[in-house]
Amino acid sequence: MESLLFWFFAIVAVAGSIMVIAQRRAIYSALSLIIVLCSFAGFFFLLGASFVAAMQVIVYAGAIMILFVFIIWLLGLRTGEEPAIKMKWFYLAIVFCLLIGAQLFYIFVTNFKEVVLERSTDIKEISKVLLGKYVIPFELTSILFLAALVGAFYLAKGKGKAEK
Amino acid sequence: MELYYYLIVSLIVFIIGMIGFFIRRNLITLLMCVELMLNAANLALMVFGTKWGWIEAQAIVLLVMTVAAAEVAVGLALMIVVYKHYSHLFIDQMTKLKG
Amino acid sequence: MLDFTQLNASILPEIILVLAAIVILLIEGFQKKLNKYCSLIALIAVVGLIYYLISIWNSNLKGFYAGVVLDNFALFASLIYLLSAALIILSAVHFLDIKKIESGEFYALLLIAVAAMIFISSANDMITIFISLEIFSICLYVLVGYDRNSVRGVEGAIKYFILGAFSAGILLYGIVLIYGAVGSTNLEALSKIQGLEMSQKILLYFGAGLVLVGLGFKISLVPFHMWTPDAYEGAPTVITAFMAAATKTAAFSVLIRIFVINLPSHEISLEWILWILAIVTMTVGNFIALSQENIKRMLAYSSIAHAGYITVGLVGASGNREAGNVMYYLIVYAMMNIGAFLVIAHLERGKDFLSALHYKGLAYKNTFLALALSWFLLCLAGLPPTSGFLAKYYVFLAAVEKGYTILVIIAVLNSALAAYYYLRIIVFMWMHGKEEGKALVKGEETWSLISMTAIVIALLLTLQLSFMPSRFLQLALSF
Amino acid sequence: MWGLAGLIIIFPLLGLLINLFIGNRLSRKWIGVIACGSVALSCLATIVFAVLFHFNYPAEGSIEANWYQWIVSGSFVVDFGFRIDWLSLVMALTVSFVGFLIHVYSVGYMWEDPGYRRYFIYLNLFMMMMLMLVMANNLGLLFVGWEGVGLCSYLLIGFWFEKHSASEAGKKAFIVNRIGDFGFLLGMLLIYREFGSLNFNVIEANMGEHVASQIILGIALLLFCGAAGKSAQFPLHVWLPDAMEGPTPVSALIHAATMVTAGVYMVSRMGFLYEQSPYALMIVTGIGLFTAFFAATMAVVNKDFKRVLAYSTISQLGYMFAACGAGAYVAAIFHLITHAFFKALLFMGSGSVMHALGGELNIEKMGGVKEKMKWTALTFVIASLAISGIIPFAGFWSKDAILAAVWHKYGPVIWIIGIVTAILTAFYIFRLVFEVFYSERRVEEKTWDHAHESPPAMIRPMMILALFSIIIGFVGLPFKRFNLIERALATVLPVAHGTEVSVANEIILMIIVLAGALFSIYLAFTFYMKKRNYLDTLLASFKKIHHVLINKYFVDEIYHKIIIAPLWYVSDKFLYKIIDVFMIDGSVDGIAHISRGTGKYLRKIQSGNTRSYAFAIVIGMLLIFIYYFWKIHKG
Repeated sequence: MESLLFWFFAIVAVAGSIMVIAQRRAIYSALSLIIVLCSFAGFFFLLGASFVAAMQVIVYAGAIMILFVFIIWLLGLRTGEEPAIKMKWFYLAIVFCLLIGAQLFYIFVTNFKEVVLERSTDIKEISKVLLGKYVIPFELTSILFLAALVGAFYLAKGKGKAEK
Repeated sequence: MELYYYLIVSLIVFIIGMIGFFIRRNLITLLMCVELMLNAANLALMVFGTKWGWIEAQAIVLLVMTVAAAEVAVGLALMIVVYKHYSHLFIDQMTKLKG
Repeated sequence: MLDFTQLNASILPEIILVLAAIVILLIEGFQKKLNKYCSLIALIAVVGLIYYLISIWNSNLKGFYAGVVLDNFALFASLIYLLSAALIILSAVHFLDIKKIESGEFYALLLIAVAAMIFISSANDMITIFISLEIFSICLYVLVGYDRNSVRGVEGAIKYFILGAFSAGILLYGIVLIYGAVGSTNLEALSKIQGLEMSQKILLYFGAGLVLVGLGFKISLVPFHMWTPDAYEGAPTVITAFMAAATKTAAFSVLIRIFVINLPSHEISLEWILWILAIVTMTVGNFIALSQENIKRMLAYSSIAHAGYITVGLVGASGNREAGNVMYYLIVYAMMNIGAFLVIAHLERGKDFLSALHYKGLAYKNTFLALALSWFLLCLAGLPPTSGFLAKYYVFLAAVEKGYTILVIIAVLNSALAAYYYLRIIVFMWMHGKEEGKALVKGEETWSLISMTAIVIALLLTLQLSFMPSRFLQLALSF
Repeated sequence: MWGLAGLIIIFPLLGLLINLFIGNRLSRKWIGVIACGSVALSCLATIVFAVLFHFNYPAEGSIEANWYQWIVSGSFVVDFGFRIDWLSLVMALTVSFVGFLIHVYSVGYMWEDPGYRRYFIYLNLFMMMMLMLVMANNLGLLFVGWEGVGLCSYLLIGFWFEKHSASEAGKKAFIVNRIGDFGFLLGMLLIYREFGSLNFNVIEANMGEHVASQIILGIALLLFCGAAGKSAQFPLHVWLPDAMEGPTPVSALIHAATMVTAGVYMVSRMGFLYEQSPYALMIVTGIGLFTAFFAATMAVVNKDFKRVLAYSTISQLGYMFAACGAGAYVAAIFHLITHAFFKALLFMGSGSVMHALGGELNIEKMGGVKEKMKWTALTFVIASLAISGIIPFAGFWSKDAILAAVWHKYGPVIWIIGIVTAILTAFYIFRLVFEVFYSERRVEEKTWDHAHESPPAMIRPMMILALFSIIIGFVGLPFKRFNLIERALATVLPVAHGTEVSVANEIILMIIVLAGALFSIYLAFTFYMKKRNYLDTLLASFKKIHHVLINKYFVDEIYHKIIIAPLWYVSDKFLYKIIDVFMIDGSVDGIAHISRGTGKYLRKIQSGNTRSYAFAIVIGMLLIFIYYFWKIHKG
C-alpha cells in the first residue's frame, strides 16, 4: 500500500513539476504547482511526518499559492500568454542542468542505501526543538517576516507614476 | 520501499525547477520554479532526517517553509512594481541594464 | 523548552537593531512629524553598538545551545557592517532628500539587514546562516528597488531577486546535503566529527560545492557574478555602497566560517576550486571594468575583481584557519569602496551624472571632493602607501607562503592592469580644464554638511588604515 | 635627533600642502617661492644631516631613525623609518640639489603656463616621494616612494593633456612601469618569505642563512625587472622617449636626473643580494650594456632634440647597470651623480632652445643658435664635454670607473661594447652641439627674430649646474687616496676586492677612452660643420663605390663605409624600426589594445538577459561538480 501510494505521489509530483514549467499560462502553472505541493504533503505523510504534511498543505497550498493566484489574477492574466519561447543556446543550459542531475543521481544511488525509519510525530517534540535547539532560527523567522512585511508593504503602497 | 527513491524524486523536482529557469520567461513562473527547488530540498531534508534526527528535520522544514513564504511575499510585491513600469512580466525583455 | 540559562548578551546587538527598526517603523506609521528623526535613531543605535562591540572584545560570548558565537571574528565582521551602516545612514539623509525618496522604511530595512548580517557572522548553525542570509537578501531586494520610480532600480531589483532566489534554492540544497552527510547543521559539531565514511564524504563534497555556489553568488565570484553590475547600477548609490561593502563581508565571513574555520578537517579540498575562481573572478572583473563608461558599473566590476583578490586570501588561509588578513582586506575594502561611492552619491543629482566623463575637471570645481575620490580610487588601485596596497600585500603574502606563487603572479598582474581604470577617473578629475569643471556647477549646488561628514569620516578611516593600521591589524589578527 | 631626518621629506610636503590649499589665493611669484623654498629647505636639511653624520659617524656605518611602526602584525613589521648612511645622504643631496635648481628653472619656464600651480604641486609631490625612496630603511617604504614617483611621472608626462600624444605617452609610461612594478612586488613578497623582513639591515643580516641560490636569483631578477621598468632598460625602455611629451624641466628632473635612476639606486642598495648570485650579475651587466649600446645607436639617428637626449639617458643608465653587474656599485652611484648634473643641464639647455625657438624640436630646423644664446650654448657645450668623457669634466671620471670595472670583471670583449658606446655617445652629443648651436642657420626667419636668451631664472641654474658638471668629478678621482666618494660609499656598498687596478693600466684605459671620444667629436665636427651635406652624399653614394673612391676623404670614407654607414642602417632600419617600434612598442600597445578589446568582448556576455545570468551560474555549478566527480573517481 505504502509503495503504491509512493509511486502515485511520485508520478503526480514529477508530472506536475513538468506541467509547471511546460505551461505557457501562469495560471496553469500555478494550478500544477498546487498539485505538486499536495503530493509533497503526501510524501511527508508517507514518511510519517503528518504535522509537516498538514503544514505543507496549509502554508504552501493554502497561503502561498493564494498569493500566487492573486498576483496572477492581478497582473498575469492581463499580460496574457507568454510569447513563444526563443531558446537560443538555452538548450545547452538544460543539458547542463541534466548533467548536474545525473551526477547527483549517481551519488545518491551509489552512496545512500540506509533504511532507518524511526517515526514519531509528536508535535510537542517539534515545538521543543523549535524553542530549544533552533530557537535562534525560529526567532529569526519573525525578523524575516518583519522585513518581508515592511518590504512588501513599501513596494506595493506607492502610487507609482511609472516612467517609461 | 527504499528510502532513496524519495531522494530521487526530490532530485528530479529540483532539476526540473532549475530547468524551468531556462524555458520560462514569466517572472511568476520563475518564482514557482524556485518554490519547486525549495520543496525538493525540504523533501531531501526529511529523508536525511530519518537517518539523523527525525524531529530536527521536521523543525527545519517548517523554518524553510516560512522562508519560502517571505520570499514569495516580497517577490510578488516587487513584481507589482515591475509591472507598473513594464506592463509585462517577461524577464527577457528587461534589458535596460547591461554591458 | 526554552532554557533561560542559555540566554545571554550574545544577541544583544541584534535585539537593539531590530528594536530601533521597529521604533522607526512606528514613527513612520503614526508620527509622520517626527520623520526626520528616523535617521538619528538609526545612527544612535549603530554608533552605540560600535562602542558596545568594542567594549566586549575578547569576551567570546556563546549562547543558545552553541547556535550563536560572538567571538572576535564575529565582532570584527560586525564592526565592518556597523561602520558601513553608520556611513551610509549619514550619507543617505542627503541622498534621499535630493532624490525625493521617502525615508522611513529605508532606515528600518537597513537596520534589519545589519542585524541579520551580525547574526550571520555570529551564527554557528547553517540553518541560522540560511535564514539570516534570506533576511538581509530580502531587505536588499527591497532597498535596491527602493526608488520605485526609477525603472533601472526596479529592473536591478527584480534581477537580483529572481537570481537570488535561485541561488538560495541551491544553497539550501547544499545545506541539506551536508546535513545528510554528517547529520548536523551545527558547524562546530561538524568540525568535530571524525572518521567519515566514503559515502558521507561524497555527499559532503557535493553539499560543499552547492554551498559554495550559493555563497559565491552573494560575493559575486565569476561566474556567479552576473547580477552584480546590474543591481549595483540600478540601486540607489548609497545602497550600492552598502551592498559592495557589507553584503560582501557577510558572505565572506560565512565562507570563512564554513570553509576555513570548520570544514578543513574534512579535506574537502576546496583550494583548487577557489584557486580557479579567484583567477577567473579578478581577470573578468578587471577586463570588463576597463571598458566601462558608467562609474557605478565600473566600481561594480572593480568590486568583482576585489572579490577575486579576497579569494586569493582565502586560498592562502585555507588549511591553517587563519583568516585575519582576509578580514583586514575586507575592512579596508569596505571603507575605501564606501568612500568612493559616497563621493559619487554626494555629487549625484540627476540620473545622468554617472558617466566617467562627468568627472572631468572636478578638481577645479571642488578640490576637496576630487582629492577624496582620488584617494579612495588610489586605495582601490592598491598603490602604496594606501591601505589597499597593504591589504593586498597581506593576502598575497599568505598565498605566497602557502606556495601558490602562480596565483599570486596572476593576481599581481591583475592589480597592475586594474590601476589603469582607476587612474583614468583621477586623470579626468585633475587633468581636464576649467571649462568642464564649470559645467559641473550647472543648476543648483547641492551641499550637505552631513554627507560631507560621512565622506570625511571615511577618509579618516582609510587614512588610519593606511598609515596607522596596527590597531586594526591586531584586531583582525586576534582570532 | 636623527628622527628629524624626516624633515627632508616633510618640507616638500609642506610646500605641496600650502600650494594645494591656499595656492589659488597666492600670486605666481609666491607659489614659485614656496615650491622652490621647500625644496631648498630639504636640501639644506640634507647638508646639515650630512655634516652631523660625518662628525658623529657610527661604528656600523648607518643610523636607523624609525618614526613609528607602520604595519605590525605578528612577525611582519614594516617601519616608517629612515636610514641615514652615506648612500642615502649622497642620493638625497643630489636629488634635492638638482631638484632645487630645476624648480628655480621651472619658475622661468612655466611662468606663462595656465597650469602653473598644479605643476608645482606635482613637482613637490615628486620631490617628497623621491626623497622618501632614497631615505627609506626598508623595501616597503621604498616601494611607497617608488610608486609615488611613478604616479607623479605619469601625471607630469600627461601635463599638457590637450595634446593627444601627451596623454598617450602618459598611458604608455604607466603600462610599462606597471610591468616593472609587478616584478618588484613579487620580489618583495619573496624576500619577506625568505628573510622574514623587509628592512635592509635585517635582510643583509639574514643573508648568510642558507637560501637556495635559485631563489636568490629569482628575487634578484624580479627586483631587476622593477628596476628595468623604472630605469628604462631594454625591453622596458619604450616609455622614456615618449615621456618627453611632458614639460622640459620635468624631463630634466624626473626623466633624466632623478626618478629614472631609482632603479640603479635600488639595485645598489640590494647589492649584497646581487653579490650572492653571479648569474644575476651577468644578466644585469648584459642588459645594461646592451641597452647602453642599443640606445646610443638610436640617439645617433634621431632628429628630435629631446628624444636624442632621452635615448642618451637610457644609454647612460645602461652604463650604470653595467657597473652594478660588474660589482662596481660605487662607480654606478658615482656615474649616477655626475649624470644627474650634466644630463639635467643638457635638458635645460634643450628647454632653453625650445623656449627661444617657439617649441621647435627638430634639430634639422635649428643651427647657429649660439649667436642669440651665448650662455645656453656655453653651458650646453660644457655638459656635452662632460657626458662625452673628456678630461677633466665630470663624466670622464665616472665613465672611466665603470669601464675599468667592466674590464676587470668581464674582460676586454665586453669592455669593447662599452668603449664603442662611449664613442657613439660623444658622436651623437656633439652632433647635437654642432647641429643646434654652431652650424649654419636653418631656422625660419620669423622664429629667428623672436629668438632670445632665456630669463635669468632659467640661465642661473644652468650656470650652477655647468660649474658642477666641471668639478663634481673630482670627488671620485681614480686613485684610492683621493677617491672621496668611494671612501664614503664603501661603508655601505659591497666593494669587489682583489681587482685593484694598477696605475699604468688605469692610465692606458683612460687614454683609450679619451682618444675614442676625441676622435668621434672630430668626426661629428667633420660631418656637421665642415661638410654638412657629407652624410647625404655618403648615403647616396653607397651604391656608387667608384665615386667614393675618387673622393679625397678616402680614409674617412672607408671608415664610414665599414662602420658608420652600416651602423646607420642597422640602427635606423633594424633596431629602431623593427625592434623598437614594431616589436616592443607594438607589444606594449598590443597589451593595452588586447585588454580593452577583451573587455569589450566580455561585456557582450553581460547581455542584460537574466536567463543568461542563471546560465552562468549553472555552468559554474557544473564545473565544480565535475571537479568533485573527477576527484572522487581518482580516489
